[in-house]
Amino acid sequence: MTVRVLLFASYADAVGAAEIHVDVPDGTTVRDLVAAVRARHGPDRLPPAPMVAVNQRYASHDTSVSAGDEIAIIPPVAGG
Amino acid sequence: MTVRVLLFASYADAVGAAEIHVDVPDGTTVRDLVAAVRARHGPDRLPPAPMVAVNQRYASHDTSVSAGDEIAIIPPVAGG
Amino acid sequence: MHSAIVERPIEAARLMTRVSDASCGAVVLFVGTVRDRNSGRAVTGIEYSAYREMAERELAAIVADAEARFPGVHLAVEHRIGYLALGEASIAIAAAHAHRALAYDASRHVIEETKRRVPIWKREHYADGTREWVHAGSGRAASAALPGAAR
Amino acid sequence: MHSAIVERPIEAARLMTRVSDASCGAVVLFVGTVRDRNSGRAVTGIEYSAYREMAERELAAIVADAEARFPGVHLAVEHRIGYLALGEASIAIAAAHAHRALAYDASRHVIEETKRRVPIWKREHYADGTREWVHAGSGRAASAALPGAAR
Repeated sequence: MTVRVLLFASYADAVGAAEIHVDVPDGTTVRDLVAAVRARHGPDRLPPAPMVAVNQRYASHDTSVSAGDEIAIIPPVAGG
Repeated sequence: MTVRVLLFASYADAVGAAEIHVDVPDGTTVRDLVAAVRARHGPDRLPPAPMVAVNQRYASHDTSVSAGDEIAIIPPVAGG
Repeated sequence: MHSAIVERPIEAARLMTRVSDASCGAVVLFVGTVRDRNSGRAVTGIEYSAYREMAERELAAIVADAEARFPGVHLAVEHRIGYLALGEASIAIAAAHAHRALAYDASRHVIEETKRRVPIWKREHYADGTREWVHAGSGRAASAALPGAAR
Repeated sequence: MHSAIVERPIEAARLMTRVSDASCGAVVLFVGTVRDRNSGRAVTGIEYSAYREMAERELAAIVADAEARFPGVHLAVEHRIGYLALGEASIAIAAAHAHRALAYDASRHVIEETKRRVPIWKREHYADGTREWVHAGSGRAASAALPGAAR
Protein backbone atom coordinates (compact mmCIF):
# COMPACT_ATOMS: atom_id res chain seq x y z
CA MET A 1 0.00 0.00 0.00
CA THR A 2 1.01 3.64 -0.39
CA VAL A 3 0.98 5.83 2.69
CA ARG A 4 1.01 9.62 2.72
CA VAL A 5 3.49 11.08 5.20
CA LEU A 6 3.63 14.73 6.28
CA LEU A 7 6.89 16.35 7.32
CA PHE A 8 7.32 19.64 9.15
CA ALA A 9 9.86 22.30 9.99
CA SER A 10 13.43 20.97 10.21
CA TYR A 11 12.35 17.49 9.02
CA ALA A 12 10.71 18.93 5.91
CA ASP A 13 13.91 20.89 5.24
CA ALA A 14 16.10 17.82 5.82
CA VAL A 15 14.10 15.58 3.48
CA GLY A 16 13.38 18.38 1.02
CA ALA A 17 9.61 17.87 0.98
CA ALA A 18 6.61 18.62 3.18
CA GLU A 19 4.76 15.54 1.99
CA ILE A 20 6.00 12.21 0.67
CA HIS A 21 4.35 8.96 -0.35
CA VAL A 22 5.88 5.73 0.85
CA ASP A 23 5.23 2.16 -0.32
CA VAL A 24 4.99 -0.27 2.59
CA PRO A 25 3.47 -3.73 3.10
CA ASP A 26 -0.08 -3.96 4.46
CA GLY A 27 -0.15 -4.01 8.26
CA THR A 28 3.08 -2.10 8.61
CA THR A 29 3.80 -0.27 11.88
CA VAL A 30 4.89 3.29 12.53
CA ARG A 31 8.36 1.90 13.36
CA ASP A 32 8.63 0.18 9.96
CA LEU A 33 7.31 3.23 8.16
CA VAL A 34 9.93 5.49 9.77
CA ALA A 35 12.62 2.95 8.83
CA ALA A 36 11.36 2.96 5.21
CA VAL A 37 11.51 6.76 5.04
CA ARG A 38 15.03 6.81 6.48
CA ALA A 39 16.16 4.08 4.07
CA ARG A 40 14.82 6.00 1.10
CA HIS A 41 15.86 9.56 2.05
CA GLY A 42 19.04 8.88 4.00
CA PRO A 43 19.42 7.88 7.65
CA ASP A 44 21.05 11.23 8.42
CA ARG A 45 17.84 13.07 7.47
CA LEU A 46 15.61 11.90 10.33
CA PRO A 47 16.32 10.52 13.78
CA PRO A 48 15.67 6.79 14.27
CA ALA A 49 12.72 7.29 16.64
CA PRO A 50 10.99 10.61 15.96
CA MET A 51 7.58 11.53 17.33
CA VAL A 52 4.82 10.44 14.97
CA ALA A 53 1.14 11.35 14.78
CA VAL A 54 -1.43 9.09 13.17
CA ASN A 55 -4.60 10.95 12.17
CA GLN A 56 -3.47 13.98 14.20
CA ARG A 57 -2.84 12.14 17.44
CA TYR A 58 0.51 11.17 18.88
CA ALA A 59 1.03 7.45 18.29
CA SER A 60 3.45 4.83 19.58
CA HIS A 61 5.88 3.19 17.18
CA ASP A 62 3.91 -0.07 17.54
CA THR A 63 0.77 1.44 16.00
CA SER A 64 -0.40 -0.24 12.78
CA VAL A 65 -0.75 2.00 9.77
CA SER A 66 -3.53 1.79 7.17
CA ALA A 67 -3.51 3.18 3.64
CA GLY A 68 -5.94 6.04 4.38
CA ASP A 69 -4.20 7.26 7.52
CA GLU A 70 -2.68 10.72 7.81
CA ILE A 71 0.82 10.12 9.13
CA ALA A 72 3.01 12.97 10.36
CA ILE A 73 6.63 12.83 11.48
CA ILE A 74 6.96 15.52 14.11
CA PRO A 75 10.13 17.34 15.12
CA PRO A 76 10.52 18.35 18.77
CA VAL A 77 7.85 21.00 19.24
CA ALA A 78 8.80 24.58 20.08
CA GLY A 79 5.56 26.50 20.45
CA GLY A 80 4.64 29.05 23.08
CA MET B 1 3.38 64.08 76.21
CA THR B 2 0.53 64.05 73.71
CA VAL B 3 0.71 61.51 70.89
CA ARG B 4 -1.32 61.62 67.69
CA VAL B 5 -2.85 58.26 66.77
CA LEU B 6 -4.42 57.43 63.42
CA LEU B 7 -7.23 54.90 63.15
CA PHE B 8 -8.51 53.26 59.99
CA ALA B 9 -11.42 51.32 58.58
CA SER B 10 -13.24 49.21 61.19
CA TYR B 11 -11.12 50.64 64.03
CA ALA B 12 -12.01 54.20 63.05
CA ASP B 13 -15.67 53.17 62.98
CA ALA B 14 -15.40 51.43 66.35
CA VAL B 15 -13.74 54.37 68.09
CA GLY B 16 -15.75 56.96 66.18
CA ALA B 17 -12.73 58.93 64.97
CA ALA B 18 -9.98 58.66 62.36
CA GLU B 19 -7.50 60.51 64.54
CA ILE B 20 -7.20 60.87 68.30
CA HIS B 21 -4.70 62.48 70.65
CA VAL B 22 -3.60 60.52 73.67
CA ASP B 23 -1.74 61.72 76.76
CA VAL B 24 0.94 59.27 77.84
CA PRO B 25 4.12 59.48 79.94
CA ASP B 26 7.41 60.16 78.16
CA GLY B 27 9.11 56.95 77.02
CA THR B 28 5.86 55.04 76.70
CA THR B 29 5.77 51.97 74.48
CA VAL B 30 3.37 50.99 71.73
CA ARG B 31 1.92 48.44 74.16
CA ASP B 32 1.17 51.10 76.79
CA LEU B 33 -0.24 53.45 74.16
CA VAL B 34 -2.67 50.80 72.90
CA ALA B 35 -3.68 50.10 76.51
CA ALA B 36 -4.32 53.82 77.06
CA VAL B 37 -6.52 54.03 73.95
CA ARG B 38 -8.50 50.97 75.00
CA ALA B 39 -8.91 52.33 78.56
CA ARG B 40 -10.23 55.62 77.25
CA HIS B 41 -12.46 54.41 74.40
CA GLY B 42 -13.59 51.06 75.77
CA PRO B 43 -11.77 47.73 75.64
CA ASP B 44 -14.43 46.34 73.27
CA ARG B 45 -13.46 48.91 70.61
CA LEU B 46 -9.98 47.60 69.78
CA PRO B 47 -8.29 44.23 70.21
CA PRO B 48 -5.64 44.01 72.94
CA ALA B 49 -2.73 43.55 70.50
CA PRO B 50 -3.51 45.17 67.16
CA MET B 51 -0.91 45.82 64.47
CA VAL B 52 0.67 49.24 64.92
CA ALA B 53 2.81 51.36 62.61
CA VAL B 54 5.22 53.99 63.89
CA ASN B 55 6.14 56.57 61.26
CA GLN B 56 4.58 54.40 58.56
CA ARG B 57 6.46 51.21 59.41
CA TYR B 58 5.13 48.20 61.25
CA ALA B 59 6.46 48.27 64.79
CA SER B 60 6.62 45.81 67.67
CA HIS B 61 4.69 46.52 70.83
CA ASP B 62 7.99 47.10 72.64
CA THR B 63 8.84 50.11 70.49
CA SER B 64 9.23 53.41 72.37
CA VAL B 65 7.02 56.25 71.25
CA SER B 66 8.08 59.91 70.98
CA ALA B 67 5.84 62.96 70.88
CA GLY B 68 6.37 63.71 67.20
CA ASP B 69 5.80 60.15 65.96
CA GLU B 70 2.98 59.26 63.61
CA ILE B 71 1.30 56.27 65.24
CA ALA B 72 -1.31 54.22 63.40
CA ILE B 73 -3.40 51.35 64.75
CA ILE B 74 -3.93 49.06 61.80
CA PRO B 75 -6.81 46.61 61.32
CA PRO B 76 -6.06 43.34 59.53
CA VAL B 77 -5.30 44.43 55.97
CA ALA B 78 -7.52 43.37 53.09
CA GLY B 79 -6.03 44.80 49.94
CA GLY B 80 -5.59 43.12 46.60
CA MET C 1 9.67 49.57 38.23
CA HIS C 2 6.49 51.37 39.08
CA SER C 3 4.03 51.23 41.95
CA ALA C 4 1.13 53.48 42.87
CA ILE C 5 -2.07 53.77 44.84
CA VAL C 6 -4.58 55.39 42.48
CA GLU C 7 -8.11 56.76 42.67
CA ARG C 8 -8.96 56.23 39.01
CA PRO C 9 -9.57 53.13 36.88
CA ILE C 10 -6.46 51.00 36.39
CA GLU C 11 -5.24 50.70 32.82
CA ALA C 12 -3.73 47.23 32.85
CA ALA C 13 -2.54 47.45 29.24
CA ARG C 14 -0.42 50.47 30.13
CA LEU C 15 1.23 48.55 32.97
CA MET C 16 2.11 45.78 30.53
CA THR C 17 3.62 48.28 28.13
CA ARG C 18 5.66 49.77 30.96
CA VAL C 19 7.34 46.46 31.83
CA SER C 20 7.82 45.01 28.36
CA ASP C 21 11.03 45.42 26.50
CA ALA C 22 12.85 43.50 23.80
CA SER C 23 14.72 41.32 26.31
CA CYS C 24 11.52 40.00 27.94
CA GLY C 25 9.93 36.97 26.35
CA ALA C 26 7.23 36.55 28.98
CA VAL C 27 4.77 38.95 30.54
CA VAL C 28 2.35 37.88 33.28
CA LEU C 29 -0.48 40.23 34.16
CA PHE C 30 -2.59 39.68 37.26
CA VAL C 31 -5.83 41.61 37.64
CA GLY C 32 -7.98 41.42 40.76
CA THR C 33 -11.59 42.50 40.25
CA VAL C 34 -14.69 42.97 42.36
CA ARG C 35 -16.79 39.83 42.19
CA ASP C 36 -20.48 39.43 42.76
CA ARG C 37 -20.42 37.08 45.74
CA ASN C 38 -18.33 36.67 48.87
CA SER C 39 -19.00 34.16 51.63
CA GLY C 40 -22.39 33.48 50.08
CA ARG C 41 -23.58 37.09 50.07
CA ALA C 42 -24.52 39.10 46.97
CA VAL C 43 -22.04 41.96 46.63
CA THR C 44 -22.83 45.14 44.67
CA GLY C 45 -19.53 46.96 45.10
CA ILE C 46 -16.49 47.43 47.32
CA GLU C 47 -15.16 50.56 48.96
CA TYR C 48 -11.36 50.43 49.35
CA SER C 49 -9.59 52.72 51.77
CA ALA C 50 -5.92 53.00 52.66
CA TYR C 51 -3.40 54.48 55.02
CA ARG C 52 -2.20 56.06 51.88
CA GLU C 53 1.36 57.20 52.56
CA MET C 54 2.23 53.92 54.25
CA ALA C 55 0.46 51.89 51.56
CA GLU C 56 2.51 53.60 48.87
CA ARG C 57 5.68 52.95 50.84
CA GLU C 58 4.85 49.28 51.46
CA LEU C 59 3.87 48.67 47.84
CA ALA C 60 7.10 50.26 46.62
CA ALA C 61 9.08 48.12 49.10
CA ILE C 62 7.35 44.94 47.89
CA VAL C 63 8.21 45.74 44.28
CA ALA C 64 11.82 46.58 45.14
CA ASP C 65 12.16 43.38 47.19
CA ALA C 66 10.68 41.33 44.36
CA GLU C 67 13.05 42.81 41.80
CA ALA C 68 15.95 41.83 44.06
CA ARG C 69 14.53 38.37 44.75
CA PHE C 70 13.76 37.60 41.09
CA PRO C 71 16.71 39.12 39.22
CA GLY C 72 15.86 40.56 35.83
CA VAL C 73 12.13 40.91 36.46
CA HIS C 74 10.43 44.18 35.54
CA LEU C 75 7.37 45.06 37.64
CA ALA C 76 4.57 47.60 37.53
CA VAL C 77 1.77 47.57 40.12
CA GLU C 78 -1.23 49.75 40.80
CA HIS C 79 -3.84 49.38 43.54
CA ARG C 80 -7.02 51.41 43.27
CA ILE C 81 -8.89 52.86 46.24
CA GLY C 82 -12.36 54.41 46.49
CA TYR C 83 -15.67 52.84 45.49
CA LEU C 84 -15.44 50.09 42.86
CA ALA C 85 -18.41 48.54 41.08
CA LEU C 86 -18.69 44.86 40.13
CA GLY C 87 -16.04 43.80 37.65
CA GLU C 88 -13.79 46.81 38.20
CA ALA C 89 -10.10 46.16 38.85
CA SER C 90 -8.81 46.83 42.35
CA ILE C 91 -5.24 45.77 41.53
CA ALA C 92 -3.13 45.01 38.49
CA ILE C 93 0.40 43.60 38.53
CA ALA C 94 2.49 43.34 35.37
CA ALA C 95 5.64 41.22 35.56
CA ALA C 96 8.01 40.75 32.63
CA HIS C 97 11.10 38.57 32.39
CA ALA C 98 13.21 36.87 29.76
CA HIS C 99 11.85 33.55 31.09
CA ARG C 100 8.30 32.73 32.07
CA ALA C 101 8.98 30.94 35.36
CA LEU C 102 10.36 34.08 36.98
CA ALA C 103 7.59 36.27 35.57
CA TYR C 104 4.96 33.96 37.13
CA ASP C 105 6.81 33.66 40.43
CA ALA C 106 7.38 37.40 40.79
CA SER C 107 3.73 38.13 39.96
CA ARG C 108 2.50 35.67 42.55
CA HIS C 109 4.94 36.97 45.14
CA VAL C 110 3.77 40.56 44.69
CA ILE C 111 0.07 39.76 45.07
CA GLU C 112 0.64 37.59 48.16
CA GLU C 113 2.84 40.21 49.83
CA THR C 114 0.39 42.98 48.94
CA LYS C 115 -2.44 41.09 50.61
CA ARG C 116 -0.26 40.38 53.60
CA ARG C 117 1.13 43.80 54.43
CA VAL C 118 -0.15 46.80 52.44
CA PRO C 119 -2.48 48.81 54.72
CA ILE C 120 -5.60 48.78 52.57
CA TRP C 121 -9.08 47.77 53.73
CA LYS C 122 -12.29 47.02 51.98
CA ARG C 123 -15.91 47.45 52.91
CA GLU C 124 -18.29 45.32 50.91
CA HIS C 125 -21.66 46.71 49.92
CA TYR C 126 -24.36 44.04 49.72
CA ALA C 127 -27.52 43.69 47.69
CA ASP C 128 -29.58 43.98 50.88
CA GLY C 129 -28.27 47.51 51.47
CA THR C 130 -25.87 46.66 54.30
CA ARG C 131 -22.10 47.04 54.20
CA GLU C 132 -19.28 45.57 56.24
CA TRP C 133 -15.53 45.72 56.57
CA VAL C 134 -13.87 42.55 55.33
CA HIS C 135 -10.98 41.01 57.17
CA ALA C 136 -8.81 39.01 54.83
CA GLY C 137 -8.15 35.42 55.75
CA SER C 138 -11.18 35.19 58.04
CA GLY C 139 -13.46 34.76 55.03
CA ARG C 140 -16.02 36.68 57.07
CA ALA C 141 -17.06 40.25 57.42
CA ALA C 142 -15.96 41.85 60.68
CA SER C 143 -18.38 43.11 63.28
CA ALA C 144 -18.02 46.82 63.89
CA ALA C 145 -17.61 46.44 67.64
CA LEU C 146 -14.76 43.97 67.94
CA PRO C 147 -12.69 43.79 64.80
CA GLY C 148 -9.59 42.08 63.73
CA ALA C 149 -6.91 40.68 65.92
CA ALA C 150 -9.20 40.18 68.93
CA ARG C 151 -11.40 37.64 67.17
CA MET D 1 -13.48 28.39 26.68
CA HIS D 2 -11.75 29.42 23.51
CA SER D 3 -8.62 28.25 21.70
CA ALA D 4 -7.28 29.08 18.27
CA ILE D 5 -4.24 29.10 16.04
CA VAL D 6 -4.26 32.50 14.31
CA GLU D 7 -2.30 34.24 11.57
CA ARG D 8 -2.98 37.79 12.78
CA PRO D 9 -1.84 39.80 15.80
CA ILE D 10 -3.21 38.48 19.09
CA GLU D 11 -5.49 40.88 20.96
CA ALA D 12 -4.75 39.93 24.55
CA ALA D 13 -7.30 42.37 25.97
CA ARG D 14 -10.07 40.61 24.06
CA LEU D 15 -9.04 37.26 25.52
CA MET D 16 -9.27 38.77 29.01
CA THR D 17 -12.73 40.11 28.26
CA ARG D 18 -13.80 36.69 27.02
CA VAL D 19 -12.91 34.93 30.28
CA SER D 20 -13.99 37.58 32.77
CA ASP D 21 -17.38 37.48 34.37
CA ALA D 22 -18.86 38.76 37.61
CA SER D 23 -18.01 35.57 39.50
CA CYS D 24 -14.28 35.79 38.74
CA GLY D 25 -12.20 37.89 41.11
CA ALA D 26 -8.86 37.04 39.51
CA VAL D 27 -7.63 37.10 35.93
CA VAL D 28 -4.13 35.99 34.97
CA LEU D 29 -2.89 36.82 31.49
CA PHE D 30 0.27 35.26 30.10
CA VAL D 31 1.80 36.73 26.97
CA GLY D 32 4.82 35.21 25.24
CA THR D 33 6.68 37.57 22.95
CA VAL D 34 9.63 37.45 20.58
CA ARG D 35 12.73 38.57 22.41
CA ASP D 36 15.91 40.02 21.01
CA ARG D 37 18.37 37.35 22.13
CA ASN D 38 18.39 33.58 22.42
CA SER D 39 21.39 31.48 23.43
CA GLY D 40 23.57 34.56 23.04
CA ARG D 41 22.56 35.33 19.45
CA ALA D 42 20.87 38.54 18.31
CA VAL D 43 17.40 37.64 17.02
CA THR D 44 15.47 39.85 14.57
CA GLY D 45 12.27 37.82 14.31
CA ILE D 46 10.75 34.35 14.52
CA GLU D 47 8.84 32.39 11.95
CA TYR D 48 6.30 30.05 13.56
CA SER D 49 4.83 27.15 11.63
CA ALA D 50 2.38 24.48 12.68
CA TYR D 51 0.79 21.20 11.79
CA ARG D 52 -2.28 23.31 11.91
CA GLU D 53 -5.20 20.88 12.23
CA MET D 54 -3.39 18.87 14.90
CA ALA D 55 -2.19 22.01 16.69
CA GLU D 56 -5.77 23.26 16.93
CA ARG D 57 -6.88 19.90 18.23
CA GLU D 58 -4.09 19.68 20.82
CA LEU D 59 -4.61 23.23 22.02
CA ALA D 60 -8.35 22.63 22.43
CA ALA D 61 -7.62 19.41 24.33
CA ILE D 62 -5.20 21.21 26.66
CA VAL D 63 -7.81 23.85 27.45
CA ALA D 64 -10.54 21.26 28.01
CA ASP D 65 -8.22 19.22 30.26
CA ALA D 66 -7.29 22.34 32.23
CA GLU D 67 -10.90 23.31 32.77
CA ALA D 68 -11.54 19.83 34.16
CA ARG D 69 -8.39 19.84 36.27
CA PHE D 70 -8.99 23.35 37.71
CA PRO D 71 -12.76 23.45 38.25
CA GLY D 72 -14.36 26.83 37.71
CA VAL D 73 -11.55 28.27 35.62
CA HIS D 74 -12.40 30.09 32.39
CA LEU D 75 -9.71 29.93 29.69
CA ALA D 76 -9.02 31.58 26.37
CA VAL D 77 -5.84 30.86 24.41
CA GLU D 78 -4.48 31.94 21.05
CA HIS D 79 -1.20 30.98 19.41
CA ARG D 80 -0.04 32.96 16.42
CA ILE D 81 1.87 31.50 13.49
CA GLY D 82 3.70 33.15 10.59
CA TYR D 83 6.53 35.69 10.83
CA LEU D 84 6.66 37.71 14.06
CA ALA D 85 8.88 40.72 14.65
CA LEU D 86 10.61 41.52 17.96
CA GLY D 87 8.14 42.19 20.75
CA GLU D 88 5.16 40.66 18.97
CA ALA D 89 3.07 38.13 20.91
CA SER D 90 3.27 34.49 19.84
CA ILE D 91 0.85 33.27 22.50
CA ALA D 92 -1.61 34.72 24.98
CA ILE D 93 -3.44 32.77 27.67
CA ALA D 94 -6.19 34.35 29.75
CA ALA D 95 -7.32 32.45 32.85
CA ALA D 96 -10.08 33.69 35.16
CA HIS D 97 -11.29 32.18 38.41
CA ALA D 98 -13.09 33.25 41.57
CA HIS D 99 -9.78 32.70 43.39
CA ARG D 100 -6.32 33.69 42.27
CA ALA D 101 -4.46 30.47 43.07
CA LEU D 102 -6.44 28.50 40.51
CA ALA D 103 -6.15 31.23 37.89
CA TYR D 104 -2.35 31.19 38.24
CA ASP D 105 -2.12 27.41 38.29
CA ALA D 106 -4.34 26.95 35.25
CA SER D 107 -2.40 29.58 33.31
CA ARG D 108 0.90 27.93 34.08
CA HIS D 109 -0.45 24.49 33.24
CA VAL D 110 -1.66 25.65 29.82
CA ILE D 111 1.65 27.23 28.80
CA GLU D 112 3.68 24.22 29.96
CA GLU D 113 1.41 21.75 28.16
CA THR D 114 1.40 23.90 25.04
CA LYS D 115 5.16 23.89 24.93
CA ARG D 116 5.21 20.16 25.55
CA ARG D 117 2.76 18.89 22.97
CA VAL D 118 1.29 21.37 20.48
CA PRO D 119 2.94 20.75 17.09
CA ILE D 120 4.31 24.21 16.44
CA TRP D 121 7.87 25.04 15.46
CA LYS D 122 9.89 28.17 15.27
CA ARG D 123 12.72 29.32 13.06
CA GLU D 124 14.73 32.18 14.47
CA HIS D 125 16.05 34.85 12.15
CA TYR D 126 19.35 36.32 13.30
CA ALA D 127 20.98 39.70 12.89
CA ASP D 128 23.73 38.07 10.79
CA GLY D 129 21.15 37.04 8.17
CA THR D 130 21.05 33.34 9.04
CA ARG D 131 18.04 31.45 10.36
CA GLU D 132 17.64 28.18 12.20
CA TRP D 133 14.93 25.95 13.59
CA VAL D 134 14.83 25.98 17.37
CA HIS D 135 14.29 22.84 19.35
CA ALA D 136 12.71 23.59 22.70
CA GLY D 137 14.53 22.35 25.76
CA SER D 138 17.84 22.02 23.94
CA GLY D 139 18.39 25.77 24.21
CA ARG D 140 20.22 25.44 20.90
CA ALA D 141 19.26 25.83 17.32
CA ALA D 142 19.02 22.54 15.44
CA SER D 143 21.31 21.62 12.62
CA ALA D 144 19.43 21.05 9.39
CA ALA D 145 20.91 17.62 8.81
CA LEU D 146 20.18 15.80 12.06
CA PRO D 147 17.43 17.42 14.03
CA GLY D 148 15.53 16.64 17.12
CA ALA D 149 15.16 13.30 18.78
CA ALA D 150 18.40 11.90 17.43
CA ARG D 151 20.59 14.45 19.16
